[in-house]
Amino acid sequence: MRYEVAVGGRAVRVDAGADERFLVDGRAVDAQIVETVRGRQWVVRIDGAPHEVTVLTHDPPRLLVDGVEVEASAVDERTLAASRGSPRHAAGRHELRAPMPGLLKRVHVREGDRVDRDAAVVTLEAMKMENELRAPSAGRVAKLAAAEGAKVEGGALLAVIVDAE
Amino acid sequence: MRYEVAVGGRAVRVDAGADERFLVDGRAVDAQIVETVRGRQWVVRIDGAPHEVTVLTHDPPRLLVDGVEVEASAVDERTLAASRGSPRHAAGRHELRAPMPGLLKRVHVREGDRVDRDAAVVTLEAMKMENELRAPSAGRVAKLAAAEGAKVEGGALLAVIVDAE
Amino acid sequence: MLRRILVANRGEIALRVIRTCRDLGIATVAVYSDADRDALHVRAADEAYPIGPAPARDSYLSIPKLLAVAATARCDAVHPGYGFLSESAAFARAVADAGLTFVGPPAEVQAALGEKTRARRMARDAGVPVAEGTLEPLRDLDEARAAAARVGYPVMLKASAGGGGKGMRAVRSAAELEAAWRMAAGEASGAFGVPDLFLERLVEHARHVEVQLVADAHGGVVSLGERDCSVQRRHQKLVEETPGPSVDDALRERLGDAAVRIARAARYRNAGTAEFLVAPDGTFSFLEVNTRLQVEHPVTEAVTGLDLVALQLRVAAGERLPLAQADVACRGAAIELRVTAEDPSAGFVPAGGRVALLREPSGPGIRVDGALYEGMRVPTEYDPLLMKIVVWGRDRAEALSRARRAVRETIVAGLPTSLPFHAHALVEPDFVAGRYDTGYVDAHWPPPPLELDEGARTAAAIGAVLSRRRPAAAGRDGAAGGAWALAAREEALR
Amino acid sequence: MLRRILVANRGEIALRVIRTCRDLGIATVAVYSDADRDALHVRAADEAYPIGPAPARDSYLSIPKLLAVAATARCDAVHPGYGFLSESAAFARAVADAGLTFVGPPAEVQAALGEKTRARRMARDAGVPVAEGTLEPLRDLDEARAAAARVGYPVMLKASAGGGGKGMRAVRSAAELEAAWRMAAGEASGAFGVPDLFLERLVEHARHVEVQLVADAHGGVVSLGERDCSVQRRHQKLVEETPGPSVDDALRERLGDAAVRIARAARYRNAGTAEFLVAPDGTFSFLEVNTRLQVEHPVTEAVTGLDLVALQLRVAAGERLPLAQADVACRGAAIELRVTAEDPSAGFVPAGGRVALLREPSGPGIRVDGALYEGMRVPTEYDPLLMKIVVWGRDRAEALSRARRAVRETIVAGLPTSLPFHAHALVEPDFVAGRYDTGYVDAHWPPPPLELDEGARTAAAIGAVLSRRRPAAAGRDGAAGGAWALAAREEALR
Repeated sequence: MRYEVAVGGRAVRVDAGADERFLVDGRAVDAQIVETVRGRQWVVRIDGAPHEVTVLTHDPPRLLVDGVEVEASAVDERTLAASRGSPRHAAGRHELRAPMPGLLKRVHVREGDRVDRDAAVVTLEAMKMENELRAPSAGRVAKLAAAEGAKVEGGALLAVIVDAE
Repeated sequence: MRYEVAVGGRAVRVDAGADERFLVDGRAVDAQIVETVRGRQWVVRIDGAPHEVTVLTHDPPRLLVDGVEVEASAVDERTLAASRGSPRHAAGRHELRAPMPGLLKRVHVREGDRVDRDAAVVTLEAMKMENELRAPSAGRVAKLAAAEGAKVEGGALLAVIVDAE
Repeated sequence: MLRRILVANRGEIALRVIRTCRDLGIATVAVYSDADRDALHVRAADEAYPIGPAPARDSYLSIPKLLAVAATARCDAVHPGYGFLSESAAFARAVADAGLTFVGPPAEVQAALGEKTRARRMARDAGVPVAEGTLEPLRDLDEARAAAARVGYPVMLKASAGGGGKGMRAVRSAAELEAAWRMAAGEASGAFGVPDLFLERLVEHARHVEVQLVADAHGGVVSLGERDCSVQRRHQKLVEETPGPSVDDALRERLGDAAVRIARAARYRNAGTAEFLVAPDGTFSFLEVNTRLQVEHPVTEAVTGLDLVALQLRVAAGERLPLAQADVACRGAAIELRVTAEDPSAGFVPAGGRVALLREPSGPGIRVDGALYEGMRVPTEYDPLLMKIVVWGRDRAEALSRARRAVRETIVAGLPTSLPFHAHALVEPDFVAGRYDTGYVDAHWPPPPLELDEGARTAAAIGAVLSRRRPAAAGRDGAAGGAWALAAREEALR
Repeated sequence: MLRRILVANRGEIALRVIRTCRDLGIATVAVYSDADRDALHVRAADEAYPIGPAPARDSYLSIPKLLAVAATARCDAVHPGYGFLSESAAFARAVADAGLTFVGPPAEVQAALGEKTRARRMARDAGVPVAEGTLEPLRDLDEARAAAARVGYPVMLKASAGGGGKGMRAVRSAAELEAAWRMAAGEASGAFGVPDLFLERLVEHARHVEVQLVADAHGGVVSLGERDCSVQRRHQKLVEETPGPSVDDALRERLGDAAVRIARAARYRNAGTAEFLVAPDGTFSFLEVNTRLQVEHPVTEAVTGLDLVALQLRVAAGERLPLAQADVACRGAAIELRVTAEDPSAGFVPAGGRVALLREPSGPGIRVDGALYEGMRVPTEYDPLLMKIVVWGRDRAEALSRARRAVRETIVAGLPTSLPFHAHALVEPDFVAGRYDTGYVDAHWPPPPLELDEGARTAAAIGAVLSRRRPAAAGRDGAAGGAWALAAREEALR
């Protein structure tokens, strides 16, 4: 199976064969793999160097590699093909979601507003702190699903920002 | 379900009802139970006092209760009824098994010998040490499944000692 | 000595207090909200009682519930930990009125020092420099405008009843004042029940340096060295160390002397901390006294060899301090890393989650104060502190090396943590050189993207692929694979 | 300084050495047998190479394989840890012949001190008292009979090439001599490849006290205080502490002086330990020098603040000792508990198993040196040491309290451990009073059966019932139940 992988922002193509045979960007890699925690942690030994790889979180896709945290996502070709054109992953569409449950203390924008990247969109009170959630990208607030005073769950969609044309 | 329980050598009768209701030796106990590791650890709160109970090993049946190690076995009535008369658990029959894999350096007895409790039966070399395995009970060596120089697996039956009549 | 203590807190500090009580043979009674019923502090205590639903105001902040447990469990004392009711004069008074010993300063001391402008006046009267600003709470926004104009921007707006970095805003110009006033007052109201604010001159490039104090009821006061706590985000500390890299012996003596003078003026009792801002020119000004044990007390324990909780319990029981100022001997250097449930790549926004995998660091020079376990759900209702990694070394360089090693060894999977920040700071040249102030995090975070070396990047790419596979297929990877699954299957054999 | 080190060992000591190398910026190369491919020391190292099947003679004891890895990985030094090849003069020589630095004493020192009767002669010549006995290996059983008769029973039979308590037997009468001779010679042959034995008078009620030494290549030698290691089963240590409870300042000075004299006589280099027996009347006799790092070195680190592995690496690299005898300052007391995979209720018989649940102790004064993780299979091919709990306190009483707390916090489920022994010793009056000698374990173990209090007994009874239920039913026990199962199910959500 072929995977499109992004590691720390760099694209890598991985072909995973049987018996721990991997092609990385077309080059055969002698990787010996020991799974140390099921589905969560592996020791990947490459040319004598052991690398402990731990899945920190699936979403966002973060790995711990030798004690270093890195964003690393892998999508297999079939999934990639199926998801192309899906509106959720459409280019130019950015979702702002609540990173944790909390109380919306303040909503700083209205639907239709233009916002700069990093502009405050809402203030979420959680863990006894007020946290300003900021626009992931410059654009237009296409949808606003947040109301002041509302309690929101972790992961709840708060706003959709689309690239201004 | 009723259980015959032995805790540190003391017999306790436990009737386990639904909803964490327990009768211990016929007395109702208000036990609040939180399972903290599946099938392995619970916090049992009795009258405000939390007791952390961890299954250390199933065989021998050992629990860790508030940091104290104790032998504690439970047999439900049905199993108890079914097992009565089984030769393996017959009163007066004692098995000596290898606690770990190793090499039998020496066998100190012969079949038919009478042995005192704690008499050396075999010497097992394991983990770089010679370990004398001793008779669990005084009696007669009814069966000897050990030969000098043999490698044995952990748990292997080495000898059966029956109470001398 | 005290006999049976209600630990009116949760998390790592509850476990920390229980540990010392156990060392001293004092029985402990824990309390827990619905979110904490399987917490480690509950299991470590001799008794534990539920005190209500997860929100703190319904549980850990409920004075009647806590006192009811203390009565039921026949406690003779209450340790408040930090946060929650630890600096509440009302709680200290209610505890005393119930005939119990409060392990902290008495209510009148808390009241005097808890009102920050009163504390400022007290320090000034004791001859300790205080930052220019208001010595009474501000009546309204207009008064704030006038005061800020007089002191000169930038200023800090602060909650009069504040602490822990809440209800605090830096204001760089008159235009920002109104918004900052509103947010700070709102936070102060929510956190302390009092919206009162005051302001003081914001000292640019200042370091936050604090002095640990312990005082007994017989006039004994000792200062136990300083801690530099300048590495903060949102006015909350991320890293603390002792000795302070910018503090020389002369400054140390002046800070210690100032702290003791304030303690004497306030008729202080028990453990407390005098906080100061130290300007780049070495002048310092008093900030406030934290009338409780600090989160970062272990760094002081690491260099002095003292157990601060044990000292708290002894002086609360009426004993004299077992040491005089001349007996205080510090050895080496210590650094604390606060590992929090926050995502440093997203502005340190807090987030809960379930601890899917946990590996705490260990070995020479490492102490971990935490209360985590694998499978634990980290509640989002409370402070996001997960664990404190406390590192000691013969000197700062050794402590730094060990801290880097400790961070590399630590794994907390299942939720975001501050560990990437710590990993970065510990190799960042300014931090390593000890050149930092309260602006450190803003100036040095986020760092440029990390470049993994080729082997690690390849391993990461393969790991990313492995993490997408169904767990069912994982057993194929070898005999040691699927350790947990195997362990479950093999249990019956043992 | 050294650049890249082959760590020719496994388990906790390999991880311990790797930690200090990381602190010092030295790259590490691990080796592992088939039984250790997912071990933590493998993951902690920068590189790791397989060296064969599980039996040590085919892997960790194979000098050619180790040297091949050192060459492949371009190492410039080898750290042998303890056990395995750490006291092998042949290995030290092979390492040196390969152009690498051996982190330990040179081959000729190892050869001289490794032959125990030669070490005894050397000590005698240096004016250090040695126990009455033979100063040459015994030729045969007849010579042993004659020597024992001359010295007088009881005697100790010991392997001339011995160490680590192997090939050692106490002989109380002439009737026991032949059997003991056979077993000791057999063990010596198996463990060291040499069946040679010698004998010395068995000092009744003696304490085993040892002195830590470090020597550089420039004539510098320091002694770093003593450790009492009398608590042993089968001549292997279970508990070690410093200062020794029976050692006063005068004795400490005499022991330190004797140790340094032996080191100088042997032209010692690197870290080593001079072992002595101290009789009840305070007289002492030299036993042997362990020409390596000891398992129990962390107690010395705890009170001196030094990193002994770092000192080893520095002096191996040719540096001078960074401290003189006058610079050695000890603070407080430290105790090490060796948690082993042995069943103390069955005569300390070793047993492997899978670590089903692990909780290591933490908090003030606690250091853990281990290499365990949940799901790990503990191999039965090697030493049964699982983890070392090292406890420091300002005095022995505080260290004991903290040690009790640490044992109570520790959980190693899935295999038998020595923890019940430690739990007992730490409250047993003779140990608590410091009244113990090498007969301690025989005299105080097993203890009378424990009486749980009623609540704990009830909880245990209920726990025994819960442990019989099928895991499938366990989820019923509440929302927090089945943490692992829930965690697995929820993984996809995060």
